[in-house]
Amino acid sequence: GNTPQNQGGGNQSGGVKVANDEPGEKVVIGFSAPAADHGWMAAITNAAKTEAQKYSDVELRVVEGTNDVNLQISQVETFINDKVNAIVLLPFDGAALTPVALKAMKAGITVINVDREFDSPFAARSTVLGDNHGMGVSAGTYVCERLKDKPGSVVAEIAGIDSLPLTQDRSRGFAEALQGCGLKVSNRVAAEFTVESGERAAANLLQAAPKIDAIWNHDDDQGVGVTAAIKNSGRNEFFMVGGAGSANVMREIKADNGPHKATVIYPSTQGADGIRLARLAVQNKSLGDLVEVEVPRQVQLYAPVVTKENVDRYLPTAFES
Amino acid sequence: MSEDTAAVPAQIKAPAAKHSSISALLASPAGRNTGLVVALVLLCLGGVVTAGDRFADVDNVLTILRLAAVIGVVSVGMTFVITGGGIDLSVGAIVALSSVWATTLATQGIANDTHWIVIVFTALVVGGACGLVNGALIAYGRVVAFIATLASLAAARGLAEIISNRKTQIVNVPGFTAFFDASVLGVPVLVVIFAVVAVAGWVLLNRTTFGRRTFAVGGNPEAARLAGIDVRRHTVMLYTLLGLCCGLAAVMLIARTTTGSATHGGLYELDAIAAVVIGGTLLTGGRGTIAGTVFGVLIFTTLSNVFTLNNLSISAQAVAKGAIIVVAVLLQQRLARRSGA
Amino acid sequence: MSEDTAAVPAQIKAPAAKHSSISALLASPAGRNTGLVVALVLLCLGGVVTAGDRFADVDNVLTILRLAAVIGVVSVGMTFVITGGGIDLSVGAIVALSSVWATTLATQGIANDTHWIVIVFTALVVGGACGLVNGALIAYGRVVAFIATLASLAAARGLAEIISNRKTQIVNVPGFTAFFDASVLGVPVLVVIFAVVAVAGWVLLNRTTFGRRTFAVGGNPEAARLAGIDVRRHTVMLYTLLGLCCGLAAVMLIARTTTGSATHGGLYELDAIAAVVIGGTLLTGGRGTIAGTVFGVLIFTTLSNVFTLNNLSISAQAVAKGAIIVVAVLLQQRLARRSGA
Amino acid sequence: MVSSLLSVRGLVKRFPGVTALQGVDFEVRAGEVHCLLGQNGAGKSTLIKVLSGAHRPDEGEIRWRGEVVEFGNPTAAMRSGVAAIYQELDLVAGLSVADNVFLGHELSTAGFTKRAEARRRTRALLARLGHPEIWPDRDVGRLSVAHQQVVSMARALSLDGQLLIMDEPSAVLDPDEVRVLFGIIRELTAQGVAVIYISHRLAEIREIGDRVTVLKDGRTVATGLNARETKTADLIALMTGRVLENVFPQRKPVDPAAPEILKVRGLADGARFAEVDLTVRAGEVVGLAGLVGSGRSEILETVYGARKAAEGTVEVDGRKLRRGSVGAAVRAGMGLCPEERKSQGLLLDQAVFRNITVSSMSSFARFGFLDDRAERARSSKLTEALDVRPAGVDRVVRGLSGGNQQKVVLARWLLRECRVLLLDEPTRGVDVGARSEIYELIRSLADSGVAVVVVSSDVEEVLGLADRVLVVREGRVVHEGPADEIDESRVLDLVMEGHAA
Ligand SMILES: Nc1ncnc2c1ncn2[C@@H]1O[C@H](COP(=O)(O)OP(=O)(O)OP(=O)(O)O)[C@@H](O)[C@H]1O
Ligand SMILES: Nc1ncnc2c1ncn2[C@@H]1O[C@H](COP(=O)(O)OP(=O)(O)OP(=O)(O)O)[C@@H](O)[C@H]1O
Ligand SMILES: [Mg+2]
Ligand SMILES: [Mg+2]
Repeated sequence: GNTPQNQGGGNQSGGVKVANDEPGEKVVIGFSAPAADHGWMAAITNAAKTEAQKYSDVELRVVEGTNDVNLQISQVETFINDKVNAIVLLPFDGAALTPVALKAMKAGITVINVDREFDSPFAARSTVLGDNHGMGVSAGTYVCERLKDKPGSVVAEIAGIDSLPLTQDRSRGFAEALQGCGLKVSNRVAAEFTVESGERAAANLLQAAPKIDAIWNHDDDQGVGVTAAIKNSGRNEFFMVGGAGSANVMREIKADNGPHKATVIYPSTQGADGIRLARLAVQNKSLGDLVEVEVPRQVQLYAPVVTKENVDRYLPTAFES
Repeated sequence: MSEDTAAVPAQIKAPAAKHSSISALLASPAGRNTGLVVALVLLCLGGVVTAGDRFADVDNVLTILRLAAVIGVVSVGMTFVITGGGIDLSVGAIVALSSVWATTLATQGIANDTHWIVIVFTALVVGGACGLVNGALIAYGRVVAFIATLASLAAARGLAEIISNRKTQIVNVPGFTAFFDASVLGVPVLVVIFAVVAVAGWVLLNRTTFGRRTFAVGGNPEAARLAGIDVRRHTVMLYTLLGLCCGLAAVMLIARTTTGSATHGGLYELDAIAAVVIGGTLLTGGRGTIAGTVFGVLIFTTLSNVFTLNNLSISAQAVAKGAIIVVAVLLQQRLARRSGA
Repeated sequence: MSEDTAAVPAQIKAPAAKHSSISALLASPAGRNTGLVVALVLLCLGGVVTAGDRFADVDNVLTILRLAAVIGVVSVGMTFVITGGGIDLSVGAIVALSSVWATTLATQGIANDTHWIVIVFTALVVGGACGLVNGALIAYGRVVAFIATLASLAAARGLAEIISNRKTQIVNVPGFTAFFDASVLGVPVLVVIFAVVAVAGWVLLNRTTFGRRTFAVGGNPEAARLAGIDVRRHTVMLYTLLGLCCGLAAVMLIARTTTGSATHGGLYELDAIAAVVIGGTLLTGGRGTIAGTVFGVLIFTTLSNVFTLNNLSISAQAVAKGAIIVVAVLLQQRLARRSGA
Repeated sequence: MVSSLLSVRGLVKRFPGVTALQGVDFEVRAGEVHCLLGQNGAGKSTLIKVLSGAHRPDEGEIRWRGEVVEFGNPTAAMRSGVAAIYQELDLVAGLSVADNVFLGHELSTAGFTKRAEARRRTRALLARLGHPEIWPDRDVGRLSVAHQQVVSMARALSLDGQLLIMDEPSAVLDPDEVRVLFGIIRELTAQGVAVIYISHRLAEIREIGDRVTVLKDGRTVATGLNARETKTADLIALMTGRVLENVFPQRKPVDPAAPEILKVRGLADGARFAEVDLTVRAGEVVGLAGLVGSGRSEILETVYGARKAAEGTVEVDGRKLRRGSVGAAVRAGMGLCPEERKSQGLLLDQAVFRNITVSSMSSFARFGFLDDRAERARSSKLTEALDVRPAGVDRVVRGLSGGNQQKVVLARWLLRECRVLLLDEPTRGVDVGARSEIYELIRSLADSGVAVVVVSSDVEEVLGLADRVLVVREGRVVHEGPADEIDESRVLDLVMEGHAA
């Protein structure tokens, strides 16, 4: 049936005609996310806003993105005071926002948790998760496929913000998958999800490893910078796998004219999905393609590998970074 | 004029400045903050006009105060350091390190076996120790404060990441959360702590020899030295005090989030310094006001709150924030100048 | 114990008594940076020992220099502002805004129709204009530099986000990238630009009336004013100069990353100020050195390079970085004191 | 036999590049006023700082009541009973008067300051010093320099020391304030307190001093001289190593047809002064006499454009200057030596030559590029001519003694060859030798056609130096006339009129 990407893409409502899109009772949704200091995060917020605009019965309140958990907690508190119907929350740190999410739930507000998971099952009505670990696994599996005949290959990794748990998950998945074919990460650097930091990290990485066979870069935003650094160095002995799945990288994969041969999607439509789920949950509707009459507790999005072969399928929902 | 044994009459007074009652009021301690008060009132008016009851609600006010509490405690400590002629960029990192250290499994284990106060104690000790190191580097190692604390920033965050293994540490000490989640006469404990720290800070700065010496050390270190003040020891004490405030802020943040994490306190240094400076404390030292700092913190947090209530575009908020900061400062200056300050 | 610390300011130089040729060398302009040179050499030794040829490689050295180039240009400009007694927290935001404005579809369209220099020109104008606003706010509006530029930081980043709609803008102007990707005698154009800016900055600061005024304005603004210098106009010029440097840095960043983005230049303010201060420029103004700044930038970039070559974890890097900064500063101070400075 | 309270033997203090003290011996008895004399840079202030624990001596011994002591820090000295008033005022702007008086030895219980008590004691001390009008809660930074000096004295008195050291306390005081000070000194010495008194004014030393020690180049050249009976010529010869006669240079009659270079009409700043008319011809020196706080500095600063005038005009060579613009004044050929050279005049951490050329940089520049060799050469000539010591134009100004710093500021305007020179207290803190050099200089400038305005609280100086005198009282010019038609007591009468007790 419908993959989550298609469902959340927003540019098509799927082939199934459902009553879900009919206007229902008015739903006020508060949306809070970390600072939009990189393209993927910006895309999350943008997608959420676009999604909300499609529904005449949704009023979306978006607050300043912040990486200060203290401020984010207070934003949620404000939503609670405001008695919104639902809160779509992409916490900077899932555990840190759990208490306030619990408070919101206790106040009868539908909380939809996006991307970074709370540590209490009671803190959210429903959770939309990317699969960070799975993303690493997918990337590692792809690398393994291409390098399985070349033992001793040099695999490098350019991680995102290293202090975030999600980065840890991605790296762990990547390492596990590589282990499966007897490879390991020989050089690892971390950037900050921004173009500039990607360029900086990659420039140094390319010096650290004179010969590389494959690079996995966690984030396509910083990937723009990584590509620039690679171009600068004139190196082309390796292939590169991206992460998150930006439209830029997909176009590059399609044209097959750069180091990117694949990217692993980390759907930037999670925010939009969150909005939809929130609306449905508040209006007591069910999820279209499921038999279940309630909105499910958890939706984990799939992290597929995009290659030249299947890129056309994913390009339309990719985010422009 | 030398050998003037010549009979010279006694008192010559220069024309005294005329004080109207208004300018007297403006020159009073409360008056010195008129600009800030006006800015805050304008902001609240803005809040009421745009968000009506949603802004003026008691719950909303408490939300603002709870948000202000953590950064407020740090800012009060920062007021001392800046008044004493220093600066500390490592406050955020110290908060993070304290929060992580106080929530390790080991610490929590001890806390569970004995009393939750162990967590508070650990955070304060870690914060105080970091402050002590900063102070010693600056006073005895003679490293410029900016650089010394920049180095501490990097080191403390790194250490916090290593200790926590970059994982968020969840607190499971029932007494701890229960205590800090409580309210005293309807006022959340966190807000009470902030109020106590602010009042204690005011007394310490304005009513004790420690406070007097802080002004002297910041205003004219050479004169302070000649007056017999041990400038270096005092400097160490100032940074240690700020470290303790950071430890306390870490406790409050742990209570608020039920977690310790190496990512806590991000960019607190800028927030705290901004609040202190907008409050009227001189970055060059020698002049500082706790009341101003509290107003500074409230202005920034109220701003966030009003923005949150109003659903403005995020980027537009940033632009507006910049403009509002400038207007607040200009207002404060004009009014302060009028008051003859 | 006491008097050589506080009573005698470290900066009093008395060239009269030349003890030995070594101390004479140490007291020379190059010698004043001995500590920094030693720190850098030690770092490079560390690099060679741990990473061998991978470090000593020409390509690697060029990589370090390329990385240093962008932040280096900003730091040179920052040296002027700090020497002139100011501070600018908005540099990163100005870089971001310039990079975004210079790479909008409109600008790129014009550039494609006419000449790629339009991009450079736009970035410089935007950067210069931001600097002008900062300078005017500070000099004529009399807003404290820290607060004024903090406000600009928020506003400029917000504006950059609005203009770019928070998307990364990719540059498709062939002449532009071709020019900046080229090399001159094996040295990348970006590095050449950095070198030119550093040399021009040195000449401007040390050999011109503008530089001399900068020292005067930073050292004692009141005395400078009474000596006939237009302190406010000069202040505006200093910030504008820094704004232009930010514009240039934006161009270099666009060339390096082939993009303009509102996320560019994150935390440049801290990096640049750190490089300037570690280089020996006084945060209080009145003393500044371009050579020191360049060394400061090189120390920081070499540090990350060595760390990366050694595959160190980011957290360990942070801790080590903190320690190395302190050691470098202490070294510099001890050697500077020995040189009778 | 009077007991020796403090005795000093072979004291040496080195600074990087300078040996400020190279063997100082002297002895102070309880109950005496011991005067220290010496040229600028002789080492007087350095000696004081060593005695009060602010500097550590490199060699030599200090005996306090017969026992060898080491004052490692100011607190140790204060505990022994040594209190000092430093030449560079050691007050903290931003703190109140009372806070400053008790800084470091605060009145407190359990760390909490006893503010009422401190205020009361401060008021008592200030009253004793003849200044009951200074409000103990006032910010010291807002007081006039004279009042700050009074606060410094109150501070020293509050320490209840056995030895009170005063480094040029009278430099910023009015005649009557000096008298009050002397009264207090006599009171103290009567109680057995010893006073070390430093001043460049020999007349003061004659009046208050018991014995004199003369320092030259960091050495004691004479000690234990009788303060009243030693001949002035002898003292000057000991200090300077040469014989000085006529202190004030010969005046040349001003050509009545000389062009009026500076013309001020109806100047007022809206607060401190009003209706000031002032005309200075080429070659003329005009003196402004008045009490501290009478508004003379404000008048000069307003003429110079450093303060904005509310009313009136300033013309140089017939061209009206833009109000409130120093740049315009400097371009028109005006120069100002401000009253407080440290905070207003000098770039303390920069080389002498940079301080000298700062106002005439463009004449050393081509397309904005400076020729610093020429700068050094021209500056060297000037500093040699003015005998700035120690020599060396690359020396940082902060290390120079007060008098030499003043010469550096003067050199700045000499270099610029200005048309109008405004001098605010040009000889404050300047020694006798240098003072006559500065007088010479001012006169020769006038002779070369410069219009000079001198503000001084030293009436003798105004009368001796100026061709014409304006007496200022409370912001008004109350008298104007040739200097040789008025005498000192008449000026004092004018100045004090309406204040007579
Ligand atoms: N902190 C210092 N660093 C370097 N040199 C100094 C310092 N303090 C004083 N000196 C030098 O020591 C010498 C003595 O200076 P001092 O201030 O004691 O003179 P003084 O006799 O008090 O002169 P004046 O009458 O002008 O006050 C001078 O040559 C001065 O340049
Ligand atoms: N009695 C006073 N009370 C308060 N402030 C005073 C008093 N006298 C002077 N001041 C301040 O001190 C500064 C110097 O005063 P002013 O310039 O009027 O003195 P002056 O006539 O130049 O005397 P001198 O230059 O001899 O000190 C001014 O800023 C003035 O406001
Ligand atoms: Mg002296
Ligand atoms: Mg005066």
